[in-house]
Amino acid sequence: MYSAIVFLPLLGAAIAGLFGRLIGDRASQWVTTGLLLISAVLACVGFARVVLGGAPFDVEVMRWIVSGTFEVSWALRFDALSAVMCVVVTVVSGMVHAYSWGYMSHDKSIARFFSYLSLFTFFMLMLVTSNNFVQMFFGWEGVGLASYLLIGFWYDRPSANAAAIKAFLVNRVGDFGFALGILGTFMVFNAVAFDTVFAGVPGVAGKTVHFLGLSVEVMTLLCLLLFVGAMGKSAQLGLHTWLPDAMEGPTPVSALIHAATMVTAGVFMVCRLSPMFEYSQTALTVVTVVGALTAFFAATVGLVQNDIKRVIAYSTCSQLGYMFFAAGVSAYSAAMFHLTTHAFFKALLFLGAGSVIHAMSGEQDMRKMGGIWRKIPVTYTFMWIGSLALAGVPFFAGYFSKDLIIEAAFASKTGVGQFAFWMGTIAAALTAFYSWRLLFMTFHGESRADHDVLHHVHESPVSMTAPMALLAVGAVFSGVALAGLFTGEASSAFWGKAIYVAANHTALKDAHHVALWLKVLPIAVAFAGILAAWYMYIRKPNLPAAMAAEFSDVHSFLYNKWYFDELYDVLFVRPAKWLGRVLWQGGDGRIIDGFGPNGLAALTLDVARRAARLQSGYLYHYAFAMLIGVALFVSYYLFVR
Amino acid sequence: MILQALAFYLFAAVTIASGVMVIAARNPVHSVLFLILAFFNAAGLFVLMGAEFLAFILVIVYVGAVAVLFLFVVMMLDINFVELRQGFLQYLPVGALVGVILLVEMVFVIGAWVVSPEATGLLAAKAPALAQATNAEALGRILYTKYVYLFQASGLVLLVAMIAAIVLTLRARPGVRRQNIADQVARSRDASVEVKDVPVGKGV
Amino acid sequence: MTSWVPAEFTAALPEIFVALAAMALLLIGAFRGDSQTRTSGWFAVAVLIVAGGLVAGTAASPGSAFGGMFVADAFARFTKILVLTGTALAVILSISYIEREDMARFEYPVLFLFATVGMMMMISANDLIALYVGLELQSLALYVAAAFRRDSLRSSEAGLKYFVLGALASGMLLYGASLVYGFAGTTSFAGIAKSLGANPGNIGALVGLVFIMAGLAFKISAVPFHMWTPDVYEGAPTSVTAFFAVAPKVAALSLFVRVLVGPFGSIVAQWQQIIVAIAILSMVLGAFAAIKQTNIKRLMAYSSIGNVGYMLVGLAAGTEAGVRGMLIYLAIYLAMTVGTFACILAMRVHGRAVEGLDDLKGLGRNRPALALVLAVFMFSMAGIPPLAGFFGKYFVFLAAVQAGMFALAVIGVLASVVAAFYYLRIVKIMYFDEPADAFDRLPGREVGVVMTVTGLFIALFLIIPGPMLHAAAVAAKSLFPG
Amino acid sequence: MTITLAHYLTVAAILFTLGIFGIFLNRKNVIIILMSIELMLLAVNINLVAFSSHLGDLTGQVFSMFVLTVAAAEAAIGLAILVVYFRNRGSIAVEDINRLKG
Amino acid sequence: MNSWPLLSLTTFVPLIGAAFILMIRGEAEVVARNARNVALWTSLITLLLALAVWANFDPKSAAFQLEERAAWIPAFNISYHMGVDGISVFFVVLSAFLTPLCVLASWEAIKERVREYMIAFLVLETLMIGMFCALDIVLFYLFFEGVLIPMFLIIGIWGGPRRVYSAFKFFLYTLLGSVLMLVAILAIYFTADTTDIPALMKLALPREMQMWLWLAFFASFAVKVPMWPLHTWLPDAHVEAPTAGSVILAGVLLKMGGYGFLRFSLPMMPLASEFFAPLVFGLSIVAVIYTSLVALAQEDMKKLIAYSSVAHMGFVTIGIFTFNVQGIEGAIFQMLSHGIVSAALFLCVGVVYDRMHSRLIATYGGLVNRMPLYAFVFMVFMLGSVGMPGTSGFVGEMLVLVGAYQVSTWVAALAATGVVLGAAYMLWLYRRVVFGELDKPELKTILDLDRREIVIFVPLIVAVIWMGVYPSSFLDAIHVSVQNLVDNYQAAIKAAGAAKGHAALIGGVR
Repeated sequence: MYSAIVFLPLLGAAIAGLFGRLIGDRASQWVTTGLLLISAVLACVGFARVVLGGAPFDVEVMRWIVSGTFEVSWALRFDALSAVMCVVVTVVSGMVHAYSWGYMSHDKSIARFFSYLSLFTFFMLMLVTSNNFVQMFFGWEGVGLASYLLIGFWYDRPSANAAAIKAFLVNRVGDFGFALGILGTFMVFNAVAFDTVFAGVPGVAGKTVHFLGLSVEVMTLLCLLLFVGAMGKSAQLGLHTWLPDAMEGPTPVSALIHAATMVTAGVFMVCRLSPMFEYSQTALTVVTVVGALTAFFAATVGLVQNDIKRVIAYSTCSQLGYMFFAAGVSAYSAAMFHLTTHAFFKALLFLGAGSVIHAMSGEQDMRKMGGIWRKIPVTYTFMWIGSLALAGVPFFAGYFSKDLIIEAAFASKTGVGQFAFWMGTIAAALTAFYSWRLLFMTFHGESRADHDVLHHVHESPVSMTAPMALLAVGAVFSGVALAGLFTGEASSAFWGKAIYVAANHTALKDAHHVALWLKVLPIAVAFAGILAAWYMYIRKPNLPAAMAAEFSDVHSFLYNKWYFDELYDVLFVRPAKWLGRVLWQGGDGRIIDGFGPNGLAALTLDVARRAARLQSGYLYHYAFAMLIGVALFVSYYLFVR
Repeated sequence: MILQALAFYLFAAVTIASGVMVIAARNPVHSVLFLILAFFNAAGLFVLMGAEFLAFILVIVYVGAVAVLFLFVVMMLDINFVELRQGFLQYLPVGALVGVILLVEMVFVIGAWVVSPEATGLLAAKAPALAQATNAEALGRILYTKYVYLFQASGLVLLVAMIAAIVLTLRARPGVRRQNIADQVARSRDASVEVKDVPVGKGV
Repeated sequence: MTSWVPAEFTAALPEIFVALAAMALLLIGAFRGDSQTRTSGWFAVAVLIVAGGLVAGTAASPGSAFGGMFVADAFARFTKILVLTGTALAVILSISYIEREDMARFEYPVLFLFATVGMMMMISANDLIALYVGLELQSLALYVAAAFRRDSLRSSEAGLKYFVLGALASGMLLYGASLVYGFAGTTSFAGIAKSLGANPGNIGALVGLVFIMAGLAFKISAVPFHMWTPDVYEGAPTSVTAFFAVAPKVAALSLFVRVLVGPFGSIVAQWQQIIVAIAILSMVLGAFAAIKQTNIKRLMAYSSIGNVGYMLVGLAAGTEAGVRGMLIYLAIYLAMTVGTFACILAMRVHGRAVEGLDDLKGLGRNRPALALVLAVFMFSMAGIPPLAGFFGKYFVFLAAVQAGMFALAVIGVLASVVAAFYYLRIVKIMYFDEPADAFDRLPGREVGVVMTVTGLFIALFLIIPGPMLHAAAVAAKSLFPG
Repeated sequence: MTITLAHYLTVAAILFTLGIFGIFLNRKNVIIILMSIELMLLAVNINLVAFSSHLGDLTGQVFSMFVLTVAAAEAAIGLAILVVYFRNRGSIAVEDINRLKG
Repeated sequence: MNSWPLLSLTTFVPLIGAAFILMIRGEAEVVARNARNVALWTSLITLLLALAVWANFDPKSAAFQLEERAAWIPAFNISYHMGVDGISVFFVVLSAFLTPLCVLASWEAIKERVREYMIAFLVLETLMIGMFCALDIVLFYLFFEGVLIPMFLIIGIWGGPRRVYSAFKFFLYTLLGSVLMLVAILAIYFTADTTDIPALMKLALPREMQMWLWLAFFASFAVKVPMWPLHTWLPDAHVEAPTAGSVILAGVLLKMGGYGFLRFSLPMMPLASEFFAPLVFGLSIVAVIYTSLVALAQEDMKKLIAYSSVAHMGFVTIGIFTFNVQGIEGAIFQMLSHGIVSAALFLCVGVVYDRMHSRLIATYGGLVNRMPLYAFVFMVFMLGSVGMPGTSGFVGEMLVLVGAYQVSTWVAALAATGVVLGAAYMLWLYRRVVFGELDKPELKTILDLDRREIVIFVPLIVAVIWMGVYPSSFLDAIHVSVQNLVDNYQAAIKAAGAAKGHAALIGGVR
């Protein structure tokens, strides 16, 4: 059964991908969606088993790489962490599959699309069910591939291709760290299976190793390297640049991959590796700081974006920051909790945005929307639900998870914890602001769309709204339903050994007992954000433009995403291309070939010419040469010897 | 002894001087004549060393045949002598330097000459005392016995030289009438004489 | 003891036979005229084959004759068979060539035979005088052969150059011989060896040896005594060049070996350095100077200079293994060279012989079989395995390495890379370039046969290399008693 | 003052050198080259005879006789080739003998 | 033991086929057709034989197997000795696997002198397989260098416009390297008095001699691999060679260098290998980064792939000189994987080259619109090339990095940057060729893969995935031999260390 959860999507992907043209689009849709739903049901069953106290276990499929002590198997592990992830992944994926029936109905390569989606799901499931580092890496890169394929799904759009490559490459940079982390882990523990490694961690904690000439603490090194991988996949500050661009892909893809599932893989990884991270305070500190900074950074950028999907993308980025700093203060279960709730409401938001875009005939710029809420009320409602959940308005899903994270950060009582707390709080306000900015700009006020578009605006078909409804249910109730299980009293029994928290890391426990103002503060700032948005976009619609003009430096700084792309372009992309050209034409062409083969050839020809010229044709030269020869040899004997 | 020394210096000096002139003379005919002079004096040196037979051979064979052959060819090849011989000195310095170095080295070697002490034991054909046989006689004794192999071989060398001279230079020129004695002898009356009956009054 | 046939004659029977046959042929020619050249050519071939049989037949009686001036040992046998083979193949190649080129005269095969007698005398020489006479007999015949096409300026210029330089070289050799005689008091090799063994430091003998080596190096065209080679190869009639490239090389080289290893064997350390020097010079010059050539005969001249360099590497080692390697190389070189010249002789366009490399253009398409054979020879010359040429190089370098001469071996292999360039160039011209005028049909079947036989030998040498290697080993061993 | 072996050898060496000089210093006439060769051989003969007389051994003189024989043959062939060359080229200037080169 | 001389059969069956083709007579058209068929069937039979070799191979033994030995040149102790171990067996299979594909790939692309072409390929196959089977160092050299001849002709006759330059460069460059090796072989022979490889492996050569020998062998293998900065022949040769030539060049010939290191440098010269390992690492890392950057700048598809080969082979050399099981197994696996992936990539280029006669990236764009199948195939190999887990490329790279990390973190870290750069240039290539809009008029009618091409690619795809998902079927067979190699190596190092310590002790006493 457990294998089926993972491999049914692969089967679907293979059928749709290889025989899509044979069996047609409709059949492909049926096959992939059907298999995925089966897999989702099975995942829920599996989850239920874990909830009921089923012991975690591994399913060994077959050997993979065996080389000396380096042994890796294809194996599936089912414990609380992977069960949660399986449910999230399969359910959201199932919804997205279903949603795509409607959304992609006009596309010309539907089979391919569904194949990719299923393929992605397979890789994601491989990732979350892995019992060792290398298979995790397999899934890790696999989802990257699927993401690449899906971002570049519309291959005739140059921007989509560029975004796809960017996503792949930035992820590769992250994976570079991940891979080194795996290598280091193997080096230290002589194993790559989680169990063996985790068992060995206490034994090596505090020891130092040499890395690139430095002497560093072993667990810090490994955790940081692995965290680089997480940063890449989860679009954390520095390696985040691909995520907004990834919105070039079809919207269901954004919902599935770039909001609900793949980007959370980094968080999952940190949680999965909690037995390692717990032994390195430095690593945890770094995770906290990076998470907090990302939460803040992405929120600020989200404030000024005009593309509806990009706003949500930055929001995702920001929320991932929350999850990370939660993990950084050892509140792993809170991170997982937020991951789960976020999956529902963020997928909902994306699908909603997709529905809007669908309605607006493909328009994504919010400046060309407005005043359409009456025409698409269902979508409008779902967007509200999603936004409320995102902003952490009480009793929506986000409220439970996000507030807990902020409180846990405060309760950690460390410097970085405090920093994360404040960053999180500010980001919460900003989140509320841009969420409602989005709602207001999209649905309220005067319509800025042209007549034709406006005329065509229509509510999406049931195939799209039904999945959204399901997700909306999740966005509303998942928080309240799962809070107890994930972070409440039942949590330690639920997570079991899947998450390890050192005894002295009590942030999460303490978070339940913080002062009242702390519990109120996030809600308060959220409402403040909503109010500000209302003031600026409904009450005084001219104010944003005026402010943008007034603080043009700040605005363009934010609008241009803190100039990260430009910076990277100058730092890496252009030098690489320049260097490539210089090394090719200068290094290979002029120096190596010039002094090497071509130079030697020229020299040889020159010598050959001279040698041939020696042969002058004159007898006396010939005789003279003989004479010189004899004279030299005689001299050699007389004088040299 | 003094006489012998004087004779040696005379012969040696003339030999060398004529050697110089062989290569330095403007006119090739003069060169040949100097060559002959050199041979004569070298023959003198041979006599001084007790190799009378070789001295005679040198004069008879060399002067009588080879040198004359040279002279013959020089005269036969009708060359404008004056125009030649230019540019003789062009490469002299470098060439002379190397040549002189070699010469100095050879003289140096000669100065340090040591005959291997074993040499006497290895002599292949000890020269008999003059009382027993003359130089010519002694040479004759070994030439046709001990050295018959080489004697025959040098015969082949001469044969090759003969073939060479013929094959290279003898040519049947077309258009040149040659005497064929056999043909002449074999000529019969019938082939040469035709008797024509000339009718009277008609003429030939 | 009181046999009817003196021991002299059994030992020297092949030489005597060839000499008598040559004179007989001369007489026949003188009576029958030039019309029977083809017959006398084949007659000469038959003579050579019989002589080869005689050489092989005297296998059982190693020994000396004529008062020790003549020696017939395994070494002599091996090289004589090579010489006879080379000459026979050269004569076969000549037969239709001389007819076509209008130089079919009965003296042609006679000269070859006399040259062969000279070579055999050289190989068997065991005395300085015998050495000299044999050498001259060979050389004089060859001078004439070079100039044989007397109405051609190039041919006569080649003859003249060869003659003048050859005479200079033999003068040097003689001067050296006289010095050595003076030192040792004898001209016999055994005597010289004895005297040198007792008294090795004599500078006179050394200088004499230098002059002798100069004279012999000229004959094998080793740098810096090689200058005649390209000009003579180019100028001489092609069939004669083919002969030059093989048989005299074998003879002179074996003489060289015998002189150095025999009488001067005790001062190996002294002459080794000179051999190393001329080996390096030959390999390098042969490799470089050939690159710019456009005439294939001239190119082959440089190639032979280079090849002699490789053979001298074996000699430079101064060991039995070195001589063995050299002999193997010699045999393989002979096959490659004869084969290549057979190909060159096949180069005729519109009834005219051509020699330019450019004339080979597109041969791969026009005449695939011919191109294939020539390519095999070229790759073999370049020393690319699995062709025979590789084994030649392998064994000489083996000896050099064994003797600890790593630098020599390294220089040698590097030179072989440079040399590979021009061999490849020929392949390139044949196969990569667009076709030029097609060649005429093969001039006579015998050329094709020679090509095929040598080509197969080169290509398939690796399958059964044993007998040849064994024979070479035996030959080399006979030079190093004890 | 006694005339020793060295004296004769020195004469021979000088003659030999002269012969070599004649070959490579001469630019104009091939016949001079042939004569130079004769000079070289003469030097060799002096050497041989000197040694022969010094050692009291006839081998040197025999050798010398063969040298003379061969030298005669050589001269004949040399002159024959020269004549052939002259017929083709119309000149025997050494400088003109350079059709073949490179 | 098997009574059949299986290895000799595998080696020489292609030669028989070549001889057979040589004898075909008749109309040009008929000759060409028959030559193709004979070549195909011969190479398929060879493949079967190679598979039989694999089947008869006992993965549990480190010894040489399927040995054959016959006297060849007894005077020099040189024998005809063939055999395979875990290190070589898959190279035999790889060679036999790629040749039929090459024949198929040339089915229509080669129109002129088909007969000669097929002969060249079959001869090449004999030489390649023979080289991997040879257990006598002279025999090895014979095959090793003999390969130059057919390859030279293949590039020179059927190559592109600059074929002459490239063919010469290829030939002379590699010849230069291997002649130095020849000298080393001779030196070994005289030290050991044998040329038998198994015997030589037991030899403990003096340290200084090892150094020199190592350098000489290195000269040959480094050119073949090729290692920076001796790599410049490769792009030229690849670009100008016909498709199948590039396939063999990248697929098998480059492996000869790596194989050589494993067969000779490590077991026979352990001390020198240890001493020079930093040099190899340095050059390899430069190769990985440098050539990856250069690949980024390429405008010619084949050149780009050629440069990528250099980078990938950099991984191989790193792996070999880690001297641990993972590194070496990774290197071998990487070679096998690269043999398939790069060969397939060249075939991919060949597909479009056959249609458009251009290798310039700029000629193409948007091919996916007309050639979805091609796009898929290309994608698979592109992913294999960038080391996507689940393809063969990943396993090798991962193992090499695992091995390298144990030796030096610097090496591992720098080499791993190559993975990032590798992705960059391959994706960039793929995007420019396959993705995008199909706006070039001359591409509007381009056809997707035909049946023959599909037949070529299917086995390659299967191999790439198989090797990526279940590499154990290869690694298990490789393992024992590699373990043995590593053990012997460590023992040699230890022994030398002990000797040195001993000497130092004596020195101290004195």
